[in-house]
Amino acid sequence: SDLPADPGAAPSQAPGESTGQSEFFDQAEYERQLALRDATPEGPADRPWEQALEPEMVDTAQYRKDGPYEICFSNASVDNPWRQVGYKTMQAEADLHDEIAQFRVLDAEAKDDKQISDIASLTSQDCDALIVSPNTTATLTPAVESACDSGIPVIVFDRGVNTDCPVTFIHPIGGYAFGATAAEFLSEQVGEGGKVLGLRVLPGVDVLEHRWAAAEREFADSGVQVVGAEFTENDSATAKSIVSDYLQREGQIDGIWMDDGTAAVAVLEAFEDAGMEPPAISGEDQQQFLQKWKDEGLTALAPTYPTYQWRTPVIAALKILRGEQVPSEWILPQPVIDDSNLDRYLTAGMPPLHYGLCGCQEMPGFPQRWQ
Amino acid sequence: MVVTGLTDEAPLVRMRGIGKQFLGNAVLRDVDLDLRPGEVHALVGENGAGKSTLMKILAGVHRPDAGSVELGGSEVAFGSPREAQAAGISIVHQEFNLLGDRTVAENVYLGREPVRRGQVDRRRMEADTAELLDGLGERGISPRTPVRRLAVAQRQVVEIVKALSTDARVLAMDEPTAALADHEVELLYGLVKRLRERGIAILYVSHRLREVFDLSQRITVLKDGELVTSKATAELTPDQLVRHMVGRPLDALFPDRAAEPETGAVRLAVRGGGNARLAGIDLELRAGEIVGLAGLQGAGRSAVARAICGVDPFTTGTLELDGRPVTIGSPRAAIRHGIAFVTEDRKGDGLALRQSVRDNALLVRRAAFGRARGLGALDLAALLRSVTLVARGPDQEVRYLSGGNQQKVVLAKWLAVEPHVLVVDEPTRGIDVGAKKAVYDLLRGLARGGVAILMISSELPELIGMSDRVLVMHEGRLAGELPAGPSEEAVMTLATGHATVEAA
Amino acid sequence: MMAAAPAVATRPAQRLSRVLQPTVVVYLALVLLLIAGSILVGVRGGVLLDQGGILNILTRSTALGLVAIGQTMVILTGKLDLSVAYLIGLCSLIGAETMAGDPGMIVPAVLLTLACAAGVGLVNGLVITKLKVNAFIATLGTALVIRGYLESAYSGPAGEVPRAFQHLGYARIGPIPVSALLMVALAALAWWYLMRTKGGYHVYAVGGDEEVARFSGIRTDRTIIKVHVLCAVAAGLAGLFLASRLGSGAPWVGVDAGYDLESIAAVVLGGTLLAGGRGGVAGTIGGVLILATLDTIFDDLGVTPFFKDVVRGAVLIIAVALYARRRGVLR
Amino acid sequence: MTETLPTSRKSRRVRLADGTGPVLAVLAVLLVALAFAGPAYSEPAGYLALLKRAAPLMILAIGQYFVIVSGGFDLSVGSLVTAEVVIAARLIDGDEGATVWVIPLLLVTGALVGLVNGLITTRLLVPSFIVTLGMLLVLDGAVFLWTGGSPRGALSEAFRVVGREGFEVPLLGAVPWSVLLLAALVVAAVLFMRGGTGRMLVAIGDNETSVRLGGGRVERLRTLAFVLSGVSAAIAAILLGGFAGVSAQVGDGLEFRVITAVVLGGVVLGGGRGSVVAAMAGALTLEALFSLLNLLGVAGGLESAVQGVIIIAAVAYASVGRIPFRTRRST
Ligand SMILES: Nc1ncnc2c1ncn2[C@@H]1O[C@H](COP(=O)(O)OP(=O)(O)OP(=O)(O)O)[C@@H](O)[C@H]1O
Ligand SMILES: Nc1ncnc2c1ncn2[C@@H]1O[C@H](COP(=O)(O)OP(=O)(O)OP(=O)(O)O)[C@@H](O)[C@H]1O
Ligand SMILES: [Mg+2]
Ligand SMILES: [Mg+2]
Repeated sequence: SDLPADPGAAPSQAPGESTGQSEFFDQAEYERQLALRDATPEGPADRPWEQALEPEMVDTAQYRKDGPYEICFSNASVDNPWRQVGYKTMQAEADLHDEIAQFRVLDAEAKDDKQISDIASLTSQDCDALIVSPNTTATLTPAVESACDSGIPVIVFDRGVNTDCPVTFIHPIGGYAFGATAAEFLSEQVGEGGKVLGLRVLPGVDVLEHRWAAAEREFADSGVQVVGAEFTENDSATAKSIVSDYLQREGQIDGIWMDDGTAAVAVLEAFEDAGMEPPAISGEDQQQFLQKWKDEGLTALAPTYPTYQWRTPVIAALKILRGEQVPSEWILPQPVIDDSNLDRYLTAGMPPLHYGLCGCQEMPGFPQRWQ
Repeated sequence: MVVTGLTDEAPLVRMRGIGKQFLGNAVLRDVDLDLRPGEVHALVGENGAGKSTLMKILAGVHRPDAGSVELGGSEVAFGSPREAQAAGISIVHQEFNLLGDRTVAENVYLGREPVRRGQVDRRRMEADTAELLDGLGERGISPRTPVRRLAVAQRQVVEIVKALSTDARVLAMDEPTAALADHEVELLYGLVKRLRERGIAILYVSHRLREVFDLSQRITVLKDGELVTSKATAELTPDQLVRHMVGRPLDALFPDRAAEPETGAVRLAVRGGGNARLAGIDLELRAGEIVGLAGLQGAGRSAVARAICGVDPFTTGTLELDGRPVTIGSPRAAIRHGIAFVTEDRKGDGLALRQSVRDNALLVRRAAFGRARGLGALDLAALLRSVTLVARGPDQEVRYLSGGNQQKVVLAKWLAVEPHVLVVDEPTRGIDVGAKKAVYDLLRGLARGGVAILMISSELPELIGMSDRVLVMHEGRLAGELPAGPSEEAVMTLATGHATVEAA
Repeated sequence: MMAAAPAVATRPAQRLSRVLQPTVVVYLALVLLLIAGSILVGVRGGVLLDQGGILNILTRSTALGLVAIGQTMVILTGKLDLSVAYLIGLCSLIGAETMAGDPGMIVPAVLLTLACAAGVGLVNGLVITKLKVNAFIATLGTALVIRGYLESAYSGPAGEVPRAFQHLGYARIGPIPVSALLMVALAALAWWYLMRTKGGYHVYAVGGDEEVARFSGIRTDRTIIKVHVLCAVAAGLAGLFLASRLGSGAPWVGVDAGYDLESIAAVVLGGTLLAGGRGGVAGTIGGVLILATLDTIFDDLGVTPFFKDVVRGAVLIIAVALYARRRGVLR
Repeated sequence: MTETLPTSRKSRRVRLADGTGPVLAVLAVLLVALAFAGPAYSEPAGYLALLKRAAPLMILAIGQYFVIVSGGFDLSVGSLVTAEVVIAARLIDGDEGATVWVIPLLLVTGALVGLVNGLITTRLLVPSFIVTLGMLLVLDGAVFLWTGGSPRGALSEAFRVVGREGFEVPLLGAVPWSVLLLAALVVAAVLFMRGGTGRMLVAIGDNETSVRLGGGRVERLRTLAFVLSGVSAAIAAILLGGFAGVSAQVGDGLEFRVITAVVLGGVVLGGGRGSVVAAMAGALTLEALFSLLNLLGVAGGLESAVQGVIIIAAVAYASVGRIPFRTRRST
């Protein structure tokens, strides 16, 4: 049987996770993330994808190996611009290193079941290291465990898994920090009793759930009135319609909280089209939003979930194969874009759905490769 | 299940005061009908008189709104054809009820497959079907052939076999011979006699009066949904019957022939025409004449019609219209050259059933000519009157018309394009005497107006009565030509391939 | 007595058509694909049909195969079921939550899941037959209702499948996963049902022409309801299988994989007529294997998912065009 | 049942209303409910906004109607809309001058995709469900293969005018351009359906053979329906892209939504019955329903469940209730 060994007494819960019909809220993790926002990262300041927050280093001598290496990657999907930008960045990173002889990728097309077979299939080939970006936390845990059992170093990033068998788990601070940062900004802008509308992508993705859970809490604490929380499925037209409806219903909305910036521009247009002033808004580091922000001098903030984290797994894999220490949980800093640093992340000529925090500006082939 | 001892006094089926409405229209009013074992009971009437409806009520397809049905003395109310079948009532529908993709045996036993140890007993099913087919004298049909591959007549045989296979006590046949050629009708006669001897009660609907008199012991006439009369066949003459049906005496069924057909210009000429189904077809149609095309079922009559009209075009030979050679590779080309084609399968090929009478009547005009129609204005009302259509109005959906009236709509849509050459394949299939006469008059009128007509019919008397010349086909070739008014024997001799006569 | 010699004339034609059955064509295509794939992968220095490759193809085929078996029956009656994708997610959740990690609950959970699935199928069937709603709309409606429930009640994977049950998803004999064997066994059962039993005959009859079937005394409504229930149960099994693979129930597992349209594609690829009345389970399994093989080949070749979509779409159209051609020729 | 006679005024009206009744009733109820639920709907501006939002779906419904009534399906419109928006963004890339040639190019692209759908359906005899399903996959893959995974470029202001802006009319206030465009298309569609070609499309959906034997160019007409559907998708894409800007998700799920809308309007899947006005009314009804649910604050999950129940109920009412409905009309 390919059934992974029984995790038995192994800790079944990674931080920030809860099973069951999730009330996606974990007090301890929430507090940890809020605190991490103020921690000072270790590592080169100009290369945030190599930085780590409060790292606990682990020894990787056991994985030490001579190159050239074959590095394998099981990707959840490339079905949205964020993953597209990230994936391109990751490939560029892999190209930087001559010691990587082959970078083998299987794309699961957002199917949990396929990713399970993909991982099994990659494990059975001669990969020197396996990078996994899981499609769903809970359901991919067994597959990742069985990959760990095969003895190759496993690196997980973005969404986590419910096991600590991977050598390192790479992720930015997290959803709570993202949601809370945005919510704090909006609370400040709209004041007590101000009306905020939450626009979410879809239910059921833990990272996204965390964002809203933190925001809800923050809004409640500061007495902001949340007039609604709607799912837009990332569709600008849906988002715009929803906002128009809310403007009709509420008459006025002071702030827009978004857990994904894709539709931010359309949302702002809904205000324009209704002849209203743009509200305070929290978006993401997406090109078209940043551009509009700059052009129109919006009251805005962009907490990020940086795409540069796609570089880190490759770097980590090489470190591990060289036997260098890596953090067991590699927490990347999660910069916030505000008026002061907006210009730094805005590169003219990038596609509308490009992500400013790709960390790719200095890579060979920039900007054509990302255009 | 034997009934031989029963006498005339004990009807097996007793229908009383049957009434039925469709969409608020009464199509049957207070109709009584008795069926006795061992009796063939003919049900006749004009198109739309309600014959099929009455039959369907008996067979559990429709429920009556009023009245009662008794079977063997006790009242029954069938909710579905299945229940009726279980009670021993079986029906051969006017329209085909077969599955093209299933085999003959599977169709015959559809819904009643014999089961052995949880599995369908295919072998028994096929053996029994073969036996039933044998009993009908049909050796040409294998129980394992998919029905899709059978010709129309063979499908009709399968329909009858299907009805027989249920061991029915009562068999209702709705125009079973409409698609049969005469020699097949003979077979059916024999079959019906044998069934009668077995004590089966048969309800028989037909527009062919000869069959009615040949087969039945009793005749019931319906008109506009009401019972006109029900009499022993012996007490009626054909003339009386027609008067009952139509409500008036009908003078000569066939209109006078053209005075001098040979004088018309040659409208259409085929020389050496051939394709996969045909070879060496030479024929000429002159303006003003009606040429009959006779032959046994499967002889290729329809194939000739389809070839002339571009459906399955000739692949060899030449075709001339008004002396000019033309190529006709599609129905559209044919129509634009003034050739119209009334097909034999009106439900399948002829009508868009869910569209209105108007849309169907205008269909060919619109389809073939579009905007730039080189045609004069059309008086729809006059057109519909000319085919004596009975409908609630031009907006009625065609599917709610009776079979005969549907056929008239088909004719109407072809007349709407004012053709020079008219090819009619079984134009009177399933229509009543009155309507038949109307169609005959119509065709003759068109011929007088200069249209060249090629008429195919499996009803020999009709073909002989109408044609100015008769061409006879045998196995995909023309076997010969006969002048106006040939004897049935002459036609059959050629058709069965017993003689070849050089074309005149 | 079964004599009836006349069949002689038609025999060669029958034999020809039997040889050219879509089923045969499908498996021929599969073999060709495997050969071509092996060569392509070989050129890039890999092996397509090694242990891992076979395992991959079969594992990938299992869930889709299960759904497609059910979908075949529905399509044979001339209907289709668009609710399977959401139903799979629902069933994985019902199964996993009822088991809640307790091996003792496996049997009750499986029964409960299949009962719920059957219930959904029953609703589909009743809506189609009694309310006379077109199957497309009826099952789309059911899908929306299930989706609504999933959206409001779940925000992620839930429930836990005991280890014992996970063996269903992972156990294998050599390169052959046990679950794939079970899927094939189910296909065989479905094949027997369709080809040999009265109920199966009626499925084809209803698909051939519902009216004719009804006039012939077949309870068409029952047949339609039955295939919808069977299809839903097959989707339920797929849900359980996925739960055993994933270790828990996942609301969107069926939707993300697009099992609704993909199962229809597999069935049609397998030579079943979308209009009903012709085709069968054997072809469907071939269709599923072709799709899985294509995926595996593309993975081995490192092709982007976008390109995969293009090829899948083209293969689907070309395959069905070929069937249509062939049918035209034989007629 | 005895008069043979002609075109009375009354009967003409009956034909126009055929199948339109139920959906108009539902629509009326929804519009009234909207007026009670939201203050915005007490004046024309509210309804104009609704029309503006509904315009893309209604235009898609026109195109889909042509395909459905002639007996087909077009599942490719959703991905075609996405593709068109992505293509527009990449080609225009913020250059106002490019708008002039990009818009015609989009219309041509839509027509081409429709042409391919139509040609494969009619010449290769592949069921349109499969052709357009394949096309859906191909378009989904191809357009992102071309742009490298996500949209690139940007739309110009000029491009966005039709979808986003309006013009002042004395009594009504600002009338969106899209509403004007919609009105023009509605008139065009109605006239088209009254003409010979339109009636032929319906007749083809009813009985293809009768049209072919009647000299109609069935293949061309059916292809035309697909072309019109493709063009309608292009127009919808121009409106949607104009309304909300570039997005990789614009077209997601539109194919099912528009088919739902058309069926909701009483158009029968399989062809041969239904009016284009009713199809558009179906689309408007659907959008009004979404707006109402939103105004009432019905949560996401419940929204799709309600939608599911309503489409089943509406179609069930239309088919089970059709006969009594017709009776009342015809007496
Ligand atoms: N399902 C139905 N719905 C509505 N009207 C119907 C239906 N079936 C039959 N009718 C109408 O009932 C009347 C009687 O039809 P029926 O088919 O019984 O006539 P018929 O005597 O068999 O005619 P024919 O000789 O042409 O077959 C016709 O006016 C027909 O239009
Ligand atoms: N060998 C064949 N090849 C192709 N089609 C056939 C063949 N035999 C029969 N058909 C089809 O079956 C249908 C009915 O066949 P049938 O034998 O009645 O035609 P026919 O011989 O042309 O006409 P008729 O019986 O009027 O002389 C026709 O539409 C014909 O196309
Ligand atoms: Mg009749
Ligand atoms: Mg014939």
